[in-house]
Amino acid sequence: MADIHEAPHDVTPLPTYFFVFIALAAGTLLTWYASTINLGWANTPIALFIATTKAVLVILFFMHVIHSTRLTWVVIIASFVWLGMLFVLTFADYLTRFWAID
Amino acid sequence: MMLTDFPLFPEQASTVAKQTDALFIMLTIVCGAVSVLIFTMIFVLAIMYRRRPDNELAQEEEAPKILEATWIVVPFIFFMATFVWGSWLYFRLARVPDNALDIYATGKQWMWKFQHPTGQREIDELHVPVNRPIRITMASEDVIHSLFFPSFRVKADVLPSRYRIMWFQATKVGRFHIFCTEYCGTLHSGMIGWVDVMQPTDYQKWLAGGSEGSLASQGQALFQKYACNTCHTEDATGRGPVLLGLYGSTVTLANNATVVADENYIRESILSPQAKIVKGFGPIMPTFQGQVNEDDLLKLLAYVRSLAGPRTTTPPKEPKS
Amino acid sequence: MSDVTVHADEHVHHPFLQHQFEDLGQQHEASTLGMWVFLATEILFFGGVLMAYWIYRTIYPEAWALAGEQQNTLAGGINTLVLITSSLTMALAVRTAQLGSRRATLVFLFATMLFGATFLGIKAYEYNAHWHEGLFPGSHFTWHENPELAPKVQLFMVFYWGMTGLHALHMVIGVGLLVWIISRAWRSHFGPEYYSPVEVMGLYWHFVDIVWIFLFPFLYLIPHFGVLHG
Amino acid sequence: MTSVTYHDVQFLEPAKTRNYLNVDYGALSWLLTKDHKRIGILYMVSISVMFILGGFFALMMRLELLTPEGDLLTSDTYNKFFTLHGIIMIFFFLIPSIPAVLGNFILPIQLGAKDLAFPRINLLSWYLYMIGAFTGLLVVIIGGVDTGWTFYTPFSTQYSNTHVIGTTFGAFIVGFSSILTGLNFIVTIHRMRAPGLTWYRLPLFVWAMYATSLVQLLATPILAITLVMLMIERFIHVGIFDPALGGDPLLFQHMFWFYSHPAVYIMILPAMGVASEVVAAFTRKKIFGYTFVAYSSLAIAFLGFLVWAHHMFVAGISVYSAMIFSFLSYFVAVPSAIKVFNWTATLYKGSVSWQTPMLYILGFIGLFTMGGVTGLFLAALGLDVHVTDTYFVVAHFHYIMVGGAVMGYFAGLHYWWPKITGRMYPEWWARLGALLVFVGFNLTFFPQFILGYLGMPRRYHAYAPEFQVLNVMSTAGASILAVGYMLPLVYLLWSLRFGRKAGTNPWGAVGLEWTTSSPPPKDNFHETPVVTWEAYDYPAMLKAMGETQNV
Ligand code: HEA
Ligand code: HEA
Ligand code: HEC
Ligand code: CUA
Ligand SMILES: [Cu+2]
Repeated sequence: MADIHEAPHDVTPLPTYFFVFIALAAGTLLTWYASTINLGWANTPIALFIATTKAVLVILFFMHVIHSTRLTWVVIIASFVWLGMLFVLTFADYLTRFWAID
Repeated sequence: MMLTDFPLFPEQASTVAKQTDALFIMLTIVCGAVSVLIFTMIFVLAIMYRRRPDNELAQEEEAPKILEATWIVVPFIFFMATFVWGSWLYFRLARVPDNALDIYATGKQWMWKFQHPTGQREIDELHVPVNRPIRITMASEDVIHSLFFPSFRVKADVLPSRYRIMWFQATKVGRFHIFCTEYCGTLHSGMIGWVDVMQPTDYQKWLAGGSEGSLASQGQALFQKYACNTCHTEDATGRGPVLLGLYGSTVTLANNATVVADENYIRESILSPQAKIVKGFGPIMPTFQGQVNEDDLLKLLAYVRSLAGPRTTTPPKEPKS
Repeated sequence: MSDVTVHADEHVHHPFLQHQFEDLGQQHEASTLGMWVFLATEILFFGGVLMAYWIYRTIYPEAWALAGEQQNTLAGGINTLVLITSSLTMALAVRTAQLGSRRATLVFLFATMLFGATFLGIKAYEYNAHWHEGLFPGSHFTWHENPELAPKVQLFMVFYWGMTGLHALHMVIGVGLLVWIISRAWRSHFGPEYYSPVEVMGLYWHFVDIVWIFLFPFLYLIPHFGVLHG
Repeated sequence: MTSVTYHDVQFLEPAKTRNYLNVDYGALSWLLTKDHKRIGILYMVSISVMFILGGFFALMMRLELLTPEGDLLTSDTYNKFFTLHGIIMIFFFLIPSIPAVLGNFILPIQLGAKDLAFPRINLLSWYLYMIGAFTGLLVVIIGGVDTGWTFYTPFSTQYSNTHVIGTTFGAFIVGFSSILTGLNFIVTIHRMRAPGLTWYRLPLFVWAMYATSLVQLLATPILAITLVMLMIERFIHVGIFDPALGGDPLLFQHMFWFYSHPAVYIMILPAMGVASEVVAAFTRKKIFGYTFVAYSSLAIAFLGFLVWAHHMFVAGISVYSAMIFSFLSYFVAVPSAIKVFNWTATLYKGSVSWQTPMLYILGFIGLFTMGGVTGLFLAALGLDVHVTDTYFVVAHFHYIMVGGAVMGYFAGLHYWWPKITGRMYPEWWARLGALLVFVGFNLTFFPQFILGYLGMPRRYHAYAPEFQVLNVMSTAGASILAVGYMLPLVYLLWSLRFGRKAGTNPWGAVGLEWTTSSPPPKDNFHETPVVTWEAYDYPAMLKAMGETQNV
């Protein structure tokens, strides 16, 4: 990447920060509200979805990843992929442990 | 020394032993050949091309791609074959033959306790008939142990949390080692014993020797002692479900999920009854965690398993909450 | 990858350029990458305990539901807002440092620290309440409602204390780092060409915020979903 | 030990140029150093102490196993010895060995950098290592620990009455040291390469260290959190992994092996990197299939994360997931095979020199293959049921870790010794040492394969009498092995003072580390190098470097 050698000067415009902040606050209220109504099985995915969205906003804008090098993206994605491997393969055991053998 | 006579290969004394050994021998031959090949190549090449005045600098060679492809693909095919073979064997070990004789085992620091269906109990010694599948249901009272019969090529960890099941069918009469192979503390290496494989008639004779009644009948006594029978009656008048024909049947739970009533379900029903509530009943059964030890639990299990008959899932007249 | 470094002769004498680097650009890239890599390890660190939590939630939904009801959702929610706000001020601190306004940077850093302390205060209040309710795992754990589920409720509380405790530890470290950054900002160390420490501090702080964004639903909201009464 | 090296180093005749050893003197100049080379040496001294300690426990175990009865040690002592042996050898010796000693010293020089990206963090990681190691030693002194290096629950959390918390705390701290080393390497490799040094010009050692660092970074945190949970459980007696209180002991095993299987690649990948360097240097040849070897390191690092439950085939996991793990285990073997075949092929038409580092590496390739293929036995589900937790497993991993990784470490140590110290070691003694190690090693561990298949369980203090003959052979081998390891200890120290002076490039090897003086100056190079040649391109490199000695 060509722009490495000068300190990068892409300063995020103020409105971006405020919009993100408002979205985060709204997400918090929404997730709290959604938890008070019984949606059956859907409650959990909704809460997780909102949390993930909030996290992505923070990562992209507050942590400037949207302007960052490809390498930064790789680092972040890799860490979640690795965590995913831990979850998927461990659950593969727990969820099939008592399956019948035939 | 008089140690001239020592074994290099373990005795084959069960039906799976032959199959395990076949896989082992195949792997030994192929992998042995590959290792020898690598060693030979290394030494032959290293000597052929050793540094000499006329060989001060290597001659560069362009790497042919086909060579790389070969040594990726050929081993890979072999690996997959090994995988399939190994898995086939594993499934065979996991699937218990139907007509198996049931034996119960408890591991505790540092001994093995075995109980026969007829009620005989033995410690660090196990008598079984030859040529008959033996199914061992086992649990641990403390830490993880592992029950290992080297001559039968089977082992399984024995957990403190749930029942594990293993099986074998001995093919030779004789005495063979039992080892504990999961490290379990001070006397791990002393947690050993012998399995006595006998002719069926000898086994019957051995069984005839003193016993405190069959396991199931001992379980029945406990069933009264712990007052299970006050709720679990034989007709649908008790506060709990009738246990007749429960073992192996499919139970519908309060949340409409279904489970198969196997050893671990029955165990859980006794130790933490609230975990899975049977549909139509209230969560009133008290836990027996801490009151029933592993031995008694096995007896209760044997008793519940012995309650044959058609499953009747009639809820009580006035469901309590 | 084309991220090879090339000589750049200007900047060489900047007072904060460390000797192993060629220029400030390289130093900046190295320190942000270093922080990201560190955060990747943190993701797995928190992720590991999260998985253990999730396994037990799958096995013991009822106990999780009961224990979840013990949580003070209001306090948790307010704390989420507090942390989000602190993230905003932190982001603004980085921005003002980039722009070279020392005063604004100091103000925002200070605000961040204040919100962080507020978070810890509210958390301490919750901890105190749980302690008195006998919900601290161990010998004086008390749970009468349903004795059979007591060990599993306790298990939830182990995760509750463990995960929020680890998070709080990270917050405390963050506040400590802020003190150091503030003292450097005070001494006018930062400016448009050198602000990496503020930026790196920001990455850490936002990460700790993200952890909480997940902990809040996990520990306060999700436990009792879909289990109680149907 | 620290002071020995310090003094020995002082006795070095000052080189004509100032180098990293003689820029300043005194204990503090070492203890507060931020120079990666000096930190490498600090690590070298520390892990050597650990190796001797771990080896001592091994020898005591082998002596006990000379007879079937448990007569020399009590069973509790024996249990503590194999636990300490495993913990010390793995956490305190092998994991830091190549990365923290040779990697620390050589990697920045191979990259043409002045230092690692974060010198202070590098020093911090050594201090963390020392704190962890001292915690470990303290535990040894106050009574030891007897859980096995795997710390299985609920034995470790509820039943053992030894110093479990202290030991796990030590391992926990050392884990952070390992993470920080990995972090430093990753950033350095990405950001501090010399001009012209593109990825495909990197020495294979750098690729291997890069892959190793990835594993360190992504696996170690899981160990850390698992050990935290273990400590909490033991400390306040709650049931995270204890079934009596609702926990699942298998969850501990899952999380432990999610770290500890990849950790075996933390141990072997660096040795593979050394193998590539040494094979190239002592055949004066480009490594056959450079890109395959480079990418296979990354492939091992990645696939190594997907196989952990092959340690749990009889533990009570689902048979279906066992199948997945077995299947995936065979995938890791593919990139390992690629490496073995490519090293062997490199010898073809090479200019093979039988010097000590090469001897070690030739042994390494063969023994690693044997250890690796016996891993295939273990990964075969039905067969593992028989051999798991027997001496077959013990033989498997010693073949890879001692025959492989330790041999790799010794190869690297000899290869870079002239660079590190500026002195040559006595070649004849070194070859004798390599030979003794090879012979002693095989005598020690080959019989254990047979013992294992016969059914001798591991972690046994007393055993059935029919196993004795093979055990006697093994013990005899271990004594030869000990002598083999003692030799380098003696002659390497000797060489510090009396060794012939090494020139810049005693082996006529390529790579940036051979372009700077031995020992290197404080900032590694007198001027920033510019790389214009491909990795291991002998003709181009030799031309660029001008004259070399000893060619
Ligand atoms: C550096 C250490 C290291 C390395 C690299 C490995 C590498 C491998 N290991 Fe090993 N292993 C350990 C250290 C290591 N292991 C330790 C310490 C234990 C015990 C832990 C404990 O319980 O205390 C263990 C235990 C262990 C087990 C569990 C045994 C049990 O407890 O039941 C298994 C099971 O699958 C296994 C498999 C493998 C495999 C498939 C590889 C593969 O990566 C190997 C791949 C390499 C090759 C295959 C060789 C090269 C290939 C060729 C030359 C190709 C040609 C070959 C053919 C065509 C046949 N190992
Ligand atoms: C890097 C890892 C590593 C290394 C290098 C070694 C090296 C050796 N190991 Fe071991 N070993 C393990 C890792 C390692 N081991 C692990 C993880 C276990 C499992 C533990 C568990 O079950 O929890 C194990 C277990 C283990 C067992 C099984 C114990 C049991 O299950 O009951 C045995 C038995 O023979 C053994 C032997 C040896 C021997 C003889 C050496 C020799 O190679 C050692 C030779 C080295 C020296 C002797 C030191 C150097 C010597 C000098 C510098 C000379 C001066 C010193 C003296 C004369 C004392 N090891
Ligand atoms: C206070 C009454 C009571 C006592 C005493 C009692 N049970 Fe139960 N048991 C119940 C009820 C009610 C249920 C159904 C609800 C449930 O699953 O918890 C039940 C369920 C069971 C089940 C699962 C049955 C099924 O249909 O799936 C088993 C097995 C069982 N009990 C065994 C025992 C044993 C063994 C004992 C004694 C050690 C015992 N019970 C003592 C009330 C009792
Ligand atoms: Cu029981 Cu080992
Ligand atoms: Cu493994």
